[in-house]
Amino acid sequence: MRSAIHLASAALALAALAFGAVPSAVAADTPNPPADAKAFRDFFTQKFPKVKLEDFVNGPYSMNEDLHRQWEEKEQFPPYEFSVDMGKEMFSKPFKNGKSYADCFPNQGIGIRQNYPYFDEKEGKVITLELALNRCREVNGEPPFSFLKDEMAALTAYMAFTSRGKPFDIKIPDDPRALEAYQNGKRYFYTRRGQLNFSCATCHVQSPGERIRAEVLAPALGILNAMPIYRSEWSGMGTISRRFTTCNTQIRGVPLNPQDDEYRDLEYYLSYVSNGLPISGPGARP
Amino acid sequence: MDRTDTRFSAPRRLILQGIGAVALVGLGNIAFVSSAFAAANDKYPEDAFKAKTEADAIKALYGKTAEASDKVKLDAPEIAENGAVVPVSVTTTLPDVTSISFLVSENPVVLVASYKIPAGTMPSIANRIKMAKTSNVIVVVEAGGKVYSTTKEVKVTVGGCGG
Amino acid sequence: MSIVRKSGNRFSKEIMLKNKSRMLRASTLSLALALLMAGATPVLAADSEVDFRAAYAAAETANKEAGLLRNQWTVTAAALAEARKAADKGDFDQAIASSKEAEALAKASIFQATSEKTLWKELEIH
Amino acid sequence: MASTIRVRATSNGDITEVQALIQHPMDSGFVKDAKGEIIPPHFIQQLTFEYDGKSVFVADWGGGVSKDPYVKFSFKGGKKGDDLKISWVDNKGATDTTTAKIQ
Repeated sequence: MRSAIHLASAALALAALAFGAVPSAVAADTPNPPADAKAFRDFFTQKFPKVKLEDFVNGPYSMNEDLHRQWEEKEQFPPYEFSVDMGKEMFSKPFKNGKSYADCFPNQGIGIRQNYPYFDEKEGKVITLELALNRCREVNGEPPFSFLKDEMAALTAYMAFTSRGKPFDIKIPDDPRALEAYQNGKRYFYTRRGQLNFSCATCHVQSPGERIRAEVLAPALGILNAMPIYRSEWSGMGTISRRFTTCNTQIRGVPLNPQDDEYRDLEYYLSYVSNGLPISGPGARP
Repeated sequence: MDRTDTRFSAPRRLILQGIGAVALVGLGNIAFVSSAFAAANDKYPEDAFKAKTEADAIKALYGKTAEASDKVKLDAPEIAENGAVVPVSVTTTLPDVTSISFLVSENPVVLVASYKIPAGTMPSIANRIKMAKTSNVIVVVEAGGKVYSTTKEVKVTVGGCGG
Repeated sequence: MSIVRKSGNRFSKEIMLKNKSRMLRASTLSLALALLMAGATPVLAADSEVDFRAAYAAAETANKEAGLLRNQWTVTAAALAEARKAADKGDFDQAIASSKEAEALAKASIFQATSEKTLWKELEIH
Repeated sequence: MASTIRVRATSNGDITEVQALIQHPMDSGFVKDAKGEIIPPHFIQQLTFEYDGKSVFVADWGGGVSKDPYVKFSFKGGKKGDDLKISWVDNKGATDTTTAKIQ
């Protein structure tokens, strides 16, 4: 344990000092999602005027020319092809009880990814695509998959593929619990955590386009549109759950369980503020 | 990627050649199964894939040393997005190309890929290779009985902010 | 002023240096001092197992509280494991030191969670 | 199980461009798994493409080729509707073969 105690608290103290108060406008107390979404989009379009709005979904590849060329090279025959085919095959194979995923989703699960996550007013919580898929399995007497990769990545890859080009269309119903879930997701997004004391915003709002060692940071606008992703780093597929939990670990924060409320709300917030941007999943990433 | 010596502990092999405890025996060099679809002279270049330096690999492949040539165009990134998947491609205007090979000087096994180009096939290849760390990527072209090469450094570092 | 950190992460330096220009708030200053104080608890010289048990228990409770705040650090768990390993080998000096470290890290993560309840707004896009 | 070989072969009349993506771990034998044990070498050693009974391209690969390997090349000849035969063998002796139609 090389990191001595003064090190940790010193780093923390200095981080707190450095983030001195910015004379920011008084944030309205009741959250105003439409205004947030507009401010969110304007922040990134003004920060990167040369990037077309729909290109933000390409993450680091919209930030760096050398990376963009490597991406185009991979997109000719992308490594996630196998995952999409596997997902398509799983969609066509019925469960033991004869039903299949198509029976659990509107429009047989085709071309609907852009509507997820949605707020379920009966349950009073956010339902993500990954959660809905595992619930569909459990309702039909099948064991749930890991939320992180392999089968779950294949299913979400296929569903995303069938929605390519459709703009994110996340709704916040007139229900105080929905507003609270949205606000909870926003709070998580901006809250600094882990010994490195980073929040999602530290990297994806303050420093998109900059490098963190070898990787160029993606802008937060449209950051979920390409999910699930085949990352060279993982040399395999990963879902939104895998990305959230590995991000936590990288900044030395203990990740929560995949699909815990915080992550569901975070996905709700991030998808909502990217409304209007096209689904581009599944994606390839460094 | 951690690098250690390979130990010969692989599961039972189809055909085991009586090979001494060569350090890199882990490369699984079973006697190449001469099955129908492999033409006679397309034998897998075992020794070249055991070479420790690019000079040895090139000698094992072509029996000659390579001379630099600007007629061999190597397209590789400045900074690899990730060492596991580095898209590199080559094209050349040299006539009568018979073979093209890709080498990475800092990889544990320097030779990465070697292609045989029969007559009528264009001397231009794209592929995705692994790089252990920042290194020179060398592409070698055998044309008209002579061997040419070009080199480009590709930077590779670990991503993410730290475990 | 170079930022001392476990991994020489040039990226965080850029952020810190880029933000230094921002105006400090008096409340942030007092908060920083309080924090440094908490980190400097003297290391007891006693090396008996009893002291280790006490130190380890304190670290675990603090880390559990951080868990309730949904904000544990991976390094806390690592320090606890280190302490357990040292204790198993009978090296109670090291075991106590690692337990103390784990406790301080846990406390820092608790402090982070509580202070972030208000600080998160600073980065919010308006 | 679907073939491990995905091929796109397109002819523009006199030249056929071929792209192949193959599902294979391509373990080099130099990487450790989560438990710290070395993952034994397991990679495609030779990949051949045959058109009209003749070999048009032969790839000899080592462990340094990326997982789910990709290769692109082109050759003179080949018409729409003709067959292109692709097969590989790996260091464990496993093989797979497929035949693709030139588009």
